[in-house]
Amino acid sequence: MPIDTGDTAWLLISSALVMLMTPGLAFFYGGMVRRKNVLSTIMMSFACLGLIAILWVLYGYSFGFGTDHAGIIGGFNFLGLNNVGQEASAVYASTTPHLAFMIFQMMFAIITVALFTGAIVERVKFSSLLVFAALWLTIVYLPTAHWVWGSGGWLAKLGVLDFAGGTVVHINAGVSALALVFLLGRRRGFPDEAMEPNNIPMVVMGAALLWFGWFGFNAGSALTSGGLASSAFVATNLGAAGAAFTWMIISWIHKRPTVLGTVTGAVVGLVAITPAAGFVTPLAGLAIGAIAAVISYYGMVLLKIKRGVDDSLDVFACHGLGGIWGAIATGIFAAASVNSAGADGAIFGNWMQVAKQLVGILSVGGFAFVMTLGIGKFVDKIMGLRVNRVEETVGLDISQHGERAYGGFLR
Amino acid sequence: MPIDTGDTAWLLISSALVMLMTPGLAFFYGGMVRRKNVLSTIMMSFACLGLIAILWVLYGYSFGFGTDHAGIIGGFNFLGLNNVGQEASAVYASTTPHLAFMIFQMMFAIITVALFTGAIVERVKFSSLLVFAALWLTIVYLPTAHWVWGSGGWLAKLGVLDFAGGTVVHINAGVSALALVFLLGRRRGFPDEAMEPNNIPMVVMGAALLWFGWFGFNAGSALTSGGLASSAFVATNLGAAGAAFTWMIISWIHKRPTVLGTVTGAVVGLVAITPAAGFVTPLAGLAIGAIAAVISYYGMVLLKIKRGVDDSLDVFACHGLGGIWGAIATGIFAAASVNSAGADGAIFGNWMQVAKQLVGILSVGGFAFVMTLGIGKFVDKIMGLRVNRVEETVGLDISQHGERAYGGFLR
Amino acid sequence: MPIDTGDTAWLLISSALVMLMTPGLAFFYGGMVRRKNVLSTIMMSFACLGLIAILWVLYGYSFGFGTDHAGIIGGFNFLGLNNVGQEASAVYASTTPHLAFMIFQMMFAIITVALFTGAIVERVKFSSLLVFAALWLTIVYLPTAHWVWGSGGWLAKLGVLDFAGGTVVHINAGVSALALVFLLGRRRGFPDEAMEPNNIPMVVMGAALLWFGWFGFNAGSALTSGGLASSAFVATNLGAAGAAFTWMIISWIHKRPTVLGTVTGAVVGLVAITPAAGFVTPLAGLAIGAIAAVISYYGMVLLKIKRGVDDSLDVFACHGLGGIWGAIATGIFAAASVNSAGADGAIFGNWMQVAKQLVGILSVGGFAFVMTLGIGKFVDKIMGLRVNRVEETVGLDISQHGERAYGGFLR
Amino acid sequence: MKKIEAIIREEKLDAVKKALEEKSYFGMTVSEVSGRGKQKGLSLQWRVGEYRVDLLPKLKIELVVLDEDVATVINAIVMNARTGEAGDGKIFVLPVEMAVRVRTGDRNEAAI
Amino acid sequence: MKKIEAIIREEKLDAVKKALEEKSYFGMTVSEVSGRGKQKGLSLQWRVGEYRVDLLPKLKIELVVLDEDVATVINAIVMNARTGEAGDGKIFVLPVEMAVRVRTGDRNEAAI
Amino acid sequence: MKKIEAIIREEKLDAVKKALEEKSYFGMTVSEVSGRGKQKGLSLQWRVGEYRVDLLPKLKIELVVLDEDVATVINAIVMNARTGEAGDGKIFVLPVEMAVRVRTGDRNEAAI
Ligand SMILES: Nc1ncnc2c1ncn2[C@@H]1O[C@H](COP(=O)(O)OP(=O)(O)O)[C@@H](O)[C@H]1O
Ligand SMILES: Nc1ncnc2c1ncn2[C@@H]1O[C@H](COP(=O)(O)OP(=O)(O)O)[C@@H](O)[C@H]1O
Ligand SMILES: Nc1ncnc2c1ncn2[C@@H]1O[C@H](COP(=O)(O)OP(=O)(O)O)[C@@H](O)[C@H]1O
Repeated sequence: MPIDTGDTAWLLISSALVMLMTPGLAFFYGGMVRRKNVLSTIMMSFACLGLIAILWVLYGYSFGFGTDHAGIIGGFNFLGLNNVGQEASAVYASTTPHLAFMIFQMMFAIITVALFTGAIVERVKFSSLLVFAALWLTIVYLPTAHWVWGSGGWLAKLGVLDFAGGTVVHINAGVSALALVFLLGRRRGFPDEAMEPNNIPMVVMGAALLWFGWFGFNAGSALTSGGLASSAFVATNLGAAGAAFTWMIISWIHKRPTVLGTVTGAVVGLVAITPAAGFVTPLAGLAIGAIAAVISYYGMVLLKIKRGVDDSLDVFACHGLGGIWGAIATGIFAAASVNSAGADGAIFGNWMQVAKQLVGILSVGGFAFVMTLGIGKFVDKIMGLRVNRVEETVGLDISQHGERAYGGFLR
Repeated sequence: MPIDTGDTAWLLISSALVMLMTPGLAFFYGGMVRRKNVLSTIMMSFACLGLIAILWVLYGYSFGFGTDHAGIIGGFNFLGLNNVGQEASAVYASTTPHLAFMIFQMMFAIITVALFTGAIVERVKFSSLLVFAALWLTIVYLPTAHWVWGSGGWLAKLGVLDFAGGTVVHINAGVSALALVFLLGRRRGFPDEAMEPNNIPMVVMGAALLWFGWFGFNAGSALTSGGLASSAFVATNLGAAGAAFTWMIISWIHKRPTVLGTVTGAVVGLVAITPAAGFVTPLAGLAIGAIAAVISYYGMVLLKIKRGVDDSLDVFACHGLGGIWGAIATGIFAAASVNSAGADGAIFGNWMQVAKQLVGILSVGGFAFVMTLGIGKFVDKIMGLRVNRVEETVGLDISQHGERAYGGFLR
Repeated sequence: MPIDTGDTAWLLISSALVMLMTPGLAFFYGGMVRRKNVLSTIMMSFACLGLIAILWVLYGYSFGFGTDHAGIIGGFNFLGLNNVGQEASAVYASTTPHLAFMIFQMMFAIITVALFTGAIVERVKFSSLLVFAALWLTIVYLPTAHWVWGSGGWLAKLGVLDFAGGTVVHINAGVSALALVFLLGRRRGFPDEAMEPNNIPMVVMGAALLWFGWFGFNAGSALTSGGLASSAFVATNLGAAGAAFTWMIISWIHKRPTVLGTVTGAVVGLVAITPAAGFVTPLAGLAIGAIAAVISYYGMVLLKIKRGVDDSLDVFACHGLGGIWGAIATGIFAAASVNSAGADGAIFGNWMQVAKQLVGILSVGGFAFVMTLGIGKFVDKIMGLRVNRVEETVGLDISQHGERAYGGFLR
Repeated sequence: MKKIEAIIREEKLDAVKKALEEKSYFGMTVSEVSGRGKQKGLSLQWRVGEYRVDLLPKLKIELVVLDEDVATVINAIVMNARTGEAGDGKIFVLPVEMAVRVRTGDRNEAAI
Repeated sequence: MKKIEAIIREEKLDAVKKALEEKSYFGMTVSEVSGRGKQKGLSLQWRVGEYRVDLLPKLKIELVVLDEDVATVINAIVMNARTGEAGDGKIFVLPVEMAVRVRTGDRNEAAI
Repeated sequence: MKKIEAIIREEKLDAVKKALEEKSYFGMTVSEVSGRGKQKGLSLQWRVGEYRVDLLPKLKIELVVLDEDVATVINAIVMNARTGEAGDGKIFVLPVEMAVRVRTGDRNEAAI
């Protein structure tokens, strides 16, 4: 098929939007930590824009999307962007240049890595994080992306539905975050000290850029510009709106409608609608988002407050639980009438789809958890995952990056 | 007509751009209030992204754009997005999915509500604001949007021109803002205390996002990608540039060229060009913007300084006056050669168009003013529109939302 | 050729993206100065959005892109947007409205002027800067843009390649910045006082918006949506990623991997890939970016630390050196297989292309340097380029704009 | 000479300033501080759950005055900074042995 | 009465607060300051090159107490703010001639 | 011992620091304050219209020194913080009864 200019415009701008999500995440996370760790938190995301992009073109895209090997992993045919050109790919998006599809996928890999850093901010050693990130991309992300999205991937063939990365991006990141928390342990002072967010407007700015960019993430995943992209776009917005509103109300019931809770809700809704966006009716998005907020809220209460697990920025509760719910919800609400490449879900009587989704969740989630523990232990052994006591007390901005966020006469 | 991928890409990205305007507005407003009210001001906009989106898909779109009833209001045929699908609508944008048109319109409704909150920040009760917003959307926005843009709306049939919402969005919001100020009264301390903006860079960030998003707002309103969108795009930019520059000069004549004034000018120019963008030549946009800055500047002097009306963030002077001037200017400068769906304006001898525009201004503005007073009085009676004295003194961030913007060891 | 909706959508959104780069730059620069000069630094960029836009439609576009005169300058045929309409231009982008091409070019002119202000922040007089900017646009930018991009421009005819403005934008701005530094001299206190950046998160936000907008800058310069735009898009991202990563490593070798260095690297990489983006393979972009970081880093050490040249925000080292390297690199890495409108470069045996690039660099760079000195001297004579001692000490926010960035009870 | 250090509520600054001005005490130095005492702290919210902040924002006014002015100044502050609720603040009086005006080198009475 | 001014490390605030609380000294005023002394400064980085910052962030605690409480308070602070490295801070004791509670006008012992 | 509190212009901090350093007074504590006095305030602009700010940014330097050093220190500050225009600031000298070094528990002379 010839390249379509409209589809390409949509895929390119979507790639730019997804790129913007990573700095968005940097601010979303950066505003929530303590002042002494703002820059280091931002840097964990920003560095991915460099590191992961480079690995992606060297071998990442090839192992993820190259010629299939046993449904498990891609091949060597796209190494160094070999055979990835201005014409459409033979197997992926058929109306846009292969390069456009490749870079759209690159942006997903970048933000997935950036996502899990939120669990271990304020204590992880920067050098070790980079090494871990490179290994994690290679050993966890590339295979699982291939399973679900690669041509010939075993979960794809099984019929697991993941429109824009609920499983590949969010479950992967969320579960790995939890494994990392077990490896690194709590921040000094947690939970006795009130670790107050240093800058909530910065968190809101980050959430706004995430929401904005997520239109590219989800509606861009249609890979064409038209009815499907529009439907996914609407579902995405309703997922965010429904969850933001729900979280606001829950937090109000407990005490007051917080801004931090509302924007967190928005992000959780966006997470949950991600796998479903192009398979469900827009209105189902509203329900998926609203329910996601309830699940994440109480998951967070359980994990952080009841169990004292210091998943610092709640990556598992937001992305892990949100992603798992989204994957199940896709199995429930999917409608073949929305997307003929999809399937009917449980509400149309096809309970099998839920079962398939569970296979996706368990295989990807289980794999990510085990592998993260392994890679993390390895990195810990060779170079140490955590900064020392003094570095943590002084703050990572100064100890890891030799900088402080706000200069001036005095502070 | 079949769906056009280029037109759809343009309409979707425009919807995303308009979505981004609401957080943009949150920062534009949030930077101008006092530190103790930053979050509450931001939240007034952000909450609309949740609340209004939900109401819009449930019944808003249907009442605004559903089957016409006597030119006054839409119907029930689009309730819950019924009949709003991936194909083009029968009567609206014919080359893009109906869902895309629906969500583009949703973003307009959201920001219109967010706009008027600027008049009553630092004192309005959050719960009451939400109730008021829901009622206002239903009773004021949906009918007036139908009058002007709905298929069969009486102002549309009359030939009133409003390309992207000068009347529906800005006059509506500006006039309602003024009515709300009359209901709520001044902030404690106004005008004796210097209520210094807490963060002008944040205001600039907001203005930048607004300007950026406004390309979607105005050029997206062409609903197609091509000559008309390009012309509207250029006119939009010139409106902003002309007004920013003019405001800077006026403020310089009075004393110094302020940043706050320049970005305010940009926004005022964008307001004024909104109804005209797709009906006038790009160069006319420059004139419309420049004149808008003069009108708004002196309107602000008159209202705020001379009369002591505490329209806190000058919503009436910016959006009300800017919108009224823009609507009249559309009647003056419109050129059928730019847009055959438009008309020739007064400069081409058609003074009738100005008269029609005045009908639009007076009917929508009058309706909005009276209804806002009514709804506002009602909400005040049942739950009180204003926080109490202590809550206002402590600040709305803590009293309404249980949060403070900037945490740290101490402050 | 008829207007293509996909190409137009891409060109319009690219124009919006490039527009956003100017506020992006405002924050990138604003975060690096001292607190007392934040607003004035932001204003230098923001004011260009007003001033340059107006001059551009009045005569700028016409002199740059109007009918050629001897390869040196355009003509009068596009004055006041005369003959610039909704149809495609006869000589420029043939599938999009002429107005779209015109405004895309406008955004380039705006940011070029904004770029050089970084060299003279914290001491330049605002009124003089505006006068200088208007003269510089007219005398330096319009001719050189015509040479390289104008139909019939002598450098274009010679075969100099500049895909998106390495020469016209970055060398022009970088070299002019250096000339301005010679005219204005150092800031009071430089280099003895540690002039600490006041807000590094603001710098990161600026860099993020620049990176995001640069997709429009470079991939938009394809003027169509398809293979070429996709290839330029990928090369752009790799240039940024390669340089960000390299700068991070260099700064690590010297001491620690700084955030400020990493985002500076990203911008330098974007600068260097600009002239090459649509002429080289994506992977070459990675090399171009990585080498650019090395050149800029050590250029900065040499200029600022060794020689004590107070190019305050390193405009020459970033944009001048980055642009020169990018222009040469285009001559080295260009591949006709990527873009048939381009040429093969030195790696394909065509060393002539490097020679041509050098002609471009020297003629534009030399012209800009000499003219800037001349215009600068003139402006200095009639109105003084620099604020007085007290104004500089108090800070430009208060002395030039009558404002301070952060208000509150006290500070 | 005495130094009067008054810790007051932020929102009372304007009233106190005005009152002192009327009695022609114009010079003063103000800073942002955080304090705790009888006034109970704030309970703020995170995404989920709450945390307490017991150091609340206050302003500290420092004024150096002649011995005979101490009573008047204290009175003016007390009258104008009071709300009657816990947290209104404290005034402390400290001895000052010397004052110098940097601009002129003037000492003591002449300096303040 | 005495005013105790303690300059301590930021991260020791919680421990000091808790220790004073246990001895029922609850009222205090805290502010952000920057200090230098024996502790060597920081070397921070620009895009290229480094610069030194010799004023480091500290917190200042101010407590007005009765004369007989001075020793206890000093002791509590010293015990809890110490790390043993240069930069732990100082405590200064200044005489206070009068204290007033703004809310009630109470003086001296009754005020603090 | 005495505590010297100097309120100076922000831009004079470096000069004062350097001058004190040369006379080997290195330890000090600095904080951001706002002050008013003879210096007239600022007139700032809103979107339209102006407002006055009469509390201007200053820095407060606090140094505790031995009695015999007071004159030298005051002199160094006065010489280096002066511009000759209203707003240069003040120096106040207060008695200090005790000083303690947190790190070691050293008292008085040994502590500062
Ligand atoms: N012993 C003390 N020493 C220094 N400052 C104190 C002391 N007690 C209270 N303060 C300051 O005074 C403020 C008000 O005190 P508080 O006890 O809350 O109210 P009130 O004075 O009305 O009883 C506190 O926030 C704190 O800043
Ligand atoms: N002479 C002084 N006067 C006032 N404050 C001082 C003085 N000396 C030190 N300080 C304050 O005490 C802090 C700690 O002092 P420093 O000499 O670094 O450590 P230590 O007390 O452990 O020897 C400094 O950062 C400064 O705020
Ligand atoms: N009586 C006072 N008590 C405390 N601080 C004062 C007093 N008078 C002035 N100041 C402080 O000194 C600063 C400079 O005083 P000002 O009268 O403006 O200048 P000058 O000392 O040169 O006459 C003020 O900004 C304020 O911080």
